[in-house]
Amino acid sequence: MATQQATPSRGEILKRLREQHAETFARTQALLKEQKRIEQVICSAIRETAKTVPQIAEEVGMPAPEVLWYVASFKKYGMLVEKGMCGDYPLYQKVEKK
Amino acid sequence: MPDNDKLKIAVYTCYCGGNISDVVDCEKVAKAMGSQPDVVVSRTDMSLCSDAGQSQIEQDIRELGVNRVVIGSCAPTLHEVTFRNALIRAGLNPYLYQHVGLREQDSWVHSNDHAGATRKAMHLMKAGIAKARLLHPLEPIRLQAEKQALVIGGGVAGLRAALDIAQQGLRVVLVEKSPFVGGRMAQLEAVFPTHENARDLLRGLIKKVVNHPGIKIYTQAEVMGVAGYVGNYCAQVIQHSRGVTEENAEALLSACQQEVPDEFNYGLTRRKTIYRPYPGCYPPLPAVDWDNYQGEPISLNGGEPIVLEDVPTSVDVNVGAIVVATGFDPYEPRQGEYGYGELKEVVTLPQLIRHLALSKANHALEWNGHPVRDVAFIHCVGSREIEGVDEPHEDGRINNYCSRVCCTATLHTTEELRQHFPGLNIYDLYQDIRTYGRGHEDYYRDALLGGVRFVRYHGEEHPQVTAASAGDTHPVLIRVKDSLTYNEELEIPVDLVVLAVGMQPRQIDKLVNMLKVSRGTDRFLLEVHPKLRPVETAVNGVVLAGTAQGPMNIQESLSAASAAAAKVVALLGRGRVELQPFVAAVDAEKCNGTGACVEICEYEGAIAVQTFTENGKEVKRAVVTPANCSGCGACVAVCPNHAINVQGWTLSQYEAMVDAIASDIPNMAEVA
Amino acid sequence: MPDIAQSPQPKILVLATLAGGYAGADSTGQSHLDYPANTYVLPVMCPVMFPPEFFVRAFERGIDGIIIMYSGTDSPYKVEADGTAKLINRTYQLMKERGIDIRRLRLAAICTVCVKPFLKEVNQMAELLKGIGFVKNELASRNASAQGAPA
Amino acid sequence: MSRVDPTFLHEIKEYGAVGIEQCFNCGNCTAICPLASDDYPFPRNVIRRIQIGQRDVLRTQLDPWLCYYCGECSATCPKGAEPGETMMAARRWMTARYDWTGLSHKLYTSTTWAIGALIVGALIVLGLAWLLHGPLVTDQVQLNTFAPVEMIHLGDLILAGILSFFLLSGLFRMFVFHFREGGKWKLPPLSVFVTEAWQLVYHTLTQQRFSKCEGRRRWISHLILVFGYGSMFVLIVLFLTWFQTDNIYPIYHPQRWVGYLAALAIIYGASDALLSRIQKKHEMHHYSQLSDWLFPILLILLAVSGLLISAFRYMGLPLATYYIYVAHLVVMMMLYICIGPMGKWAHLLYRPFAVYFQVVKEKAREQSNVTAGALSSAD
Amino acid sequence: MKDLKVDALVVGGGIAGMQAALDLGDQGFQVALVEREPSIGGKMITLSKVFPTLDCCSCITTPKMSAVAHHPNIKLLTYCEVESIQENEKGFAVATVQKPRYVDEATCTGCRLCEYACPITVPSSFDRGLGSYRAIRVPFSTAVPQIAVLDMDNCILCGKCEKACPVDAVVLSQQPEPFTIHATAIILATGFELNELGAKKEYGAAKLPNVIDPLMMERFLSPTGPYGRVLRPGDGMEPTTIAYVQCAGSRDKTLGIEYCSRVCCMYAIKQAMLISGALPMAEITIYYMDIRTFGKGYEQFYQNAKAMGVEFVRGKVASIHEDEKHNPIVKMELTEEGRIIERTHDLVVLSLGMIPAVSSSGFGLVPASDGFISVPAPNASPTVTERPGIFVTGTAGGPMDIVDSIVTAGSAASEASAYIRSKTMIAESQSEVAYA
Repeated sequence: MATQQATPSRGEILKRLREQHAETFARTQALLKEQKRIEQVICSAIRETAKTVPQIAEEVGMPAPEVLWYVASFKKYGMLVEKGMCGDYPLYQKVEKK
Repeated sequence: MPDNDKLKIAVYTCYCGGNISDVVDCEKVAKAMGSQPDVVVSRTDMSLCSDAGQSQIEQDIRELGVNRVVIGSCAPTLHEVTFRNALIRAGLNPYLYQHVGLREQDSWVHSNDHAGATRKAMHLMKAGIAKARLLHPLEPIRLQAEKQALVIGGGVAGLRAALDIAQQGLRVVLVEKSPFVGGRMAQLEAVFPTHENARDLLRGLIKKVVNHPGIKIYTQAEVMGVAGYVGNYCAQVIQHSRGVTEENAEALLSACQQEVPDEFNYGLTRRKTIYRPYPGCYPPLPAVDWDNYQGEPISLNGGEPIVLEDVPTSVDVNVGAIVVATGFDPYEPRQGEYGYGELKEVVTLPQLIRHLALSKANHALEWNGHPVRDVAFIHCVGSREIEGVDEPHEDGRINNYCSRVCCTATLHTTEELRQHFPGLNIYDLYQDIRTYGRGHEDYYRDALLGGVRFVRYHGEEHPQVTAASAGDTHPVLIRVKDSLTYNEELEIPVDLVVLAVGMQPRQIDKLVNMLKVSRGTDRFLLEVHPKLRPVETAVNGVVLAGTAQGPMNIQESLSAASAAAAKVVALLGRGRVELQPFVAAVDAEKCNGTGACVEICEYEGAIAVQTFTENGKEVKRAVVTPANCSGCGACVAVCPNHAINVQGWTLSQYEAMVDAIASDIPNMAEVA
Repeated sequence: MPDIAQSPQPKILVLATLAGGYAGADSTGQSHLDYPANTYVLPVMCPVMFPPEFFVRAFERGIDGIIIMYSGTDSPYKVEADGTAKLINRTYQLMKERGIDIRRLRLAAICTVCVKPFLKEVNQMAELLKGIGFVKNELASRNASAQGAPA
Repeated sequence: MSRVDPTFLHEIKEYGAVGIEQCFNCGNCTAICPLASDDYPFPRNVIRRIQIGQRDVLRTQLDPWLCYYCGECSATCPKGAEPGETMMAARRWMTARYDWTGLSHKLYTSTTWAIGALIVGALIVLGLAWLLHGPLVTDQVQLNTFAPVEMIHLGDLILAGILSFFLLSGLFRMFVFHFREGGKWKLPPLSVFVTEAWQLVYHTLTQQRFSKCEGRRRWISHLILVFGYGSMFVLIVLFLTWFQTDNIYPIYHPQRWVGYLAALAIIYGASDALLSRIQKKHEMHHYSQLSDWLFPILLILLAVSGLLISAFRYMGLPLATYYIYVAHLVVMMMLYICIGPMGKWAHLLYRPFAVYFQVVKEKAREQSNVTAGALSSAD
Repeated sequence: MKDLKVDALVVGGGIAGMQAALDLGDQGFQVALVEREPSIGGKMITLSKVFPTLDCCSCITTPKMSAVAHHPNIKLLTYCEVESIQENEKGFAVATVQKPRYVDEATCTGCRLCEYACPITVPSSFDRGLGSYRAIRVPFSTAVPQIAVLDMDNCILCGKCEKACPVDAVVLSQQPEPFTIHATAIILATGFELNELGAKKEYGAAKLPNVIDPLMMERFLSPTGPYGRVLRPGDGMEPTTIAYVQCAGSRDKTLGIEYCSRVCCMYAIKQAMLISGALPMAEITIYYMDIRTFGKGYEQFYQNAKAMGVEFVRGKVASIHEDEKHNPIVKMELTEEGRIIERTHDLVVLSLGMIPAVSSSGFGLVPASDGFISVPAPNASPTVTERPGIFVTGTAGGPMDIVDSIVTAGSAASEASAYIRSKTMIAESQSEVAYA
């Protein structure tokens, strides 16, 4: 970019970004931790048997809408698959990484 | 020549976002097609027409050296052009492409037969591949285009389209059937939602059109014939005489004695056969109504009676594109429909609007010389008709469409009434109030506020309009089951019933046949696709403006007209057009000049037998002039030597497709 | 060799004009109305391009019924209405000569929005073919009788 | 089949309906109403009858009385049609229908008449007081000498009799309108009237339906007012001789605290109503008619003047006691004349009876259903 | 450095903006199309299928997106925000900011390896929060341009995307880059937003998990939707009874919106038909006051839906609450019968109306009483605003459907081209005078 005097180093860039986004930074880091934890509990809940969202919610003690959001996300990124239906509810099971 | 290259066919089966894949097992189709000879790649895609999908095709052409592309997706009308353009971007001739319709003609019509639909998809795709093997590169026919457009219809849409085209530097010929421009809008008074006077608005537009040097207006004129194709249409315009001159106009006007019902006032008044529909009309010069003036002598200032004569003149205009802005007719209720034609107290909304304009000076609303205290409006007359409930019209049709403008127009009229005649009781009998547009809901609110009583009927049970018995307080009674009052039957005594009649397309059968444009089930002119190409017709170079296409209000007609103008300018602005290369082509090696093709051809200058000297020998051979050939293929069937074919649609391609459909798919057993 | 068992139903070929039948078939699709899946619609510009031999060849290859859906007098081609009628007559002649049931070929005027007529034509042909069966059987029995019959 | 009549809407507007013509019959008001039911789908039922001019239909209905005007309908109306105000106006109109003298109509629709009636009432009382009062003992308070309790009691009874006559005749008309259709009686069995009579008392005392409305505070405030007013009414009409006395009882004597409590209840209830009308905080208080103002104001004046009588008496101010006593009577007369059986006061009787009729009809239908069920099962 | 000079600037890359740009570009004008999101496509690209043809929506939109991206006369500027508009004698100088993508547009191939590597999952605005994507992502599968964008608000600078990118396209040093677009005419195609789910407190105030907005349903019905099927967001159940509450965000004085949003009737009917296709056992009820199917082919569409068994019930829903299983309960009066019903459904869709997406005051225009851009002479020039040289198309000028948006785009393009031509002619004649 012509307006910039000298190309800043990577360290300077990261420092500037951390300062600029200080507020969201802390929140996002906490979020990442929480997401990792939830990923673990949900995935372990459906490792052996396929379960519906209400079943998972009950097992992991989370509100069903939130569980559904995670399930949808895991499905999108190939971490779990639909395994038929249980009544009106689709069943989800963890995909083991090869 | 790619013919000599090894065939490398790429086949794509599109999911169409589920439209196809919900019924057809696209993966199986793709797999089966992958094993067809010459196919180098067979893929599926969620949505092939997306940028990513198109990039995939381009990538395959570039990286795999694909030289034929077959795509199974939606109807070719939607995306054939899209995919041909992708081929062009990848450097391949766009006509080395075969489109297979798997949506409208497979998944959407066999939703109960998934196996059958999948099997059919395989056969159709196989046929597509079979044709693709026989495709050759083609070049579009490039022609000079006339930088002039023909606008048919001088109503608000036609005027606006003409102005917008002319403002972009193109010339325009505007043809109006009646002696005056302005169309239906001139018959209105105040218009919603701005309360401006319709004729004032119109006058502003007409002034711009008339003053534009690029626009030539023919009134009392009709398009009698159209020949040619996009960019080079030749239209024959017949113009009738005006019958009067600047000098004798006023004298003739006052001397004319013969009177006929005035269609400008929907028959409420009479006018002379030499007339001017309203003050300030354009052209200002009166005109002779040749349909009604049958040569009756007129004596001027007590002088010798003279007889006026119509001497029509014919003009041929060369235009690159045609805008159809023929407008609408208000629905004419049947004799006895809601008492229309039987009870003198039943009128249509357009009639009432004219009546109000004629009687504005009065303090009380009168009809037929009687004061009107109670008036009822009935919506959806001639619209939203239901098969099995409503009697079909003479030609067997049912107007099952909504006419879009009548709700707001009715409520707007009730407002006019309330303002002029405060004591009036107004009833409004409706099915659904459709004040959809910007500011339209305000009319509903104001009507409610102003005390209009709304009564809701069902389309299955129309209100009954009857004459009241003698001695009743009112001349007419309406009986209606009111769904707002728990379906109780109500009796409404009124002095006047106003029918909010819908819109109908004009009788333009001749024009429709001439232009080869299509009509929808509602008989309005049909666009190619309501979203992709909403103002274009299937005929290249013919576009639609205004209510010829469907019910619209003034604002919407203006928008549509401007949009149509934009299409015309885009088409003709560069002064050249491209035509599809699907015309007859002669195989020089097989042709020996029998002339059978020339004999059967109906298109002037399309084909001729010429003599060539080749290797010292004189040979006769047919020669095609592509710009004049329609590609009908009549010559193909009669050629004894099979020496002529329509490019891109050859007989051998059809034979290959038939064989593909008749034969079986190797691993098809999996499907069933 | 094609296996009849794999094609459970007779095949119907529809040659439909872009300005008429093909658009009509698309309209039918847009209305999501079902018809038998053994119907294959091929777009044509104008049916006058086909010589009668084309149809006979198609029957011989195993197409059991053909419907030409043209635009009739509404066609953009001057020759379509009359030309197609003549073509059909000549083809019927040829079919009779070859012993093919002429009901296997039909001509219908279908407009761009002729959804109901389109369905009627297809269903009628499907019904007919249920009754008269595969063209292969018909041709086979004719050949058999032709061979068996005294010259 | 009924013939539409566009004039009814204008008529009901004279009774204070606002915004009713805005209604496009979406049914929001009826669905949001905690008291509406399938048989009584108000407010829209009432609005629609008025819009199309079905006077005769509305006259027979109970719907207006079943509404306690919580204001939810007006607060949520998508058109701002103020359904609650229409219900209020409909109640006024109904009261005027029940009143056969035509006076109610005049009092509701004409301010001149309303104020005239107030003045006439005051003049009658003043005139009677001037003519009939006893000696003015000034050295000590002798109210029963100034206004002999037997005479006042007699007056009370006469007034109560007149009021009851008008009120009961109104009630009778209500009964006839409701249970007679097309010249034929459509009466539930008498036994049901009898067995359900307790409901009348119950609803009068508890105003239980009111509690279904959003915001119990209004119900309680209204209940306090009803109790205060009811007990005062009973004291004055039946036990005046015990209540109006020159004896000074100790503070714990029921004669004293019953009177104080009742007066305070009236003041509290009426002030609450009045304040709400002034503040216009709730939907139901956006619009007020003369009668809506007069009723709480007169009630407060009544209670305050009553309290003042006893205060002056205890303070030993004879003349002040006598004058305020006359004033008290004036207020009472104004109350009964202006908003008595021909006005807002009448809802005291009509509303509980409407609830009672509703219950009776429901019970009767239940019984006939049971019978029908029994019959059909017997088949 | 990015400053550019064009004949027309189109603000907003939804269907109306794209069509206006195409119509101008096809006529030979130089056009800049500015979109504030990372991809063009607007609301339309999030839809499943479109009425009344039931065409797959992306099949209509993506080719237009593609055409815009490939058009020789159109300069596409995504992820840019218009800051201010200055008028000068030549036209308008529009201050614009290119927001940092933190990804180099020229090098990114849209391979998505960064997205797969990113550890942070965030609610996807494309799926109206019900689906998810990563802090760095290609916004959606058919996005144009197919370029990743890093959402710095949800980034922890872990560097995984940088490592994963095969072409080193992640550029963390990017900063907002202001530039100026000089344009003779401006077309505003800034579109609409849906009214808020919690706008009417009687309808659960956005607190009921199984009461959703119609754009959420569009995503459920789309094959690329968050669940890949229709499930209710409360607990992932496949709903069997579904209700549509019409006029949930329009025609209601208590919301301050008295206008009709024009599209809700048709989209509700369309969704009902699509749901019947996806869930054949589903019972669908549409609660309405007036069915407004006024467009070409719309009334027939409505009648088809009725014939298919979609139930139409007249009356305004007064309130929605839920039972202990979070099933929404709808309370309304059957106005044709005078009965009050409370009906439990598995899922309720609030047919929310349209509100303007941006305030028109930012463009120096006075908003109309409905908040949309005002058009002073609708019956003479339906796409001309009060400020000469500024035109409006699509839902920026009031609620309308896709067909009407496309038609007004053509109209705005026509008006703008006439304006540009007249302006240029004046400029030319002036320069001639100066030359002489």
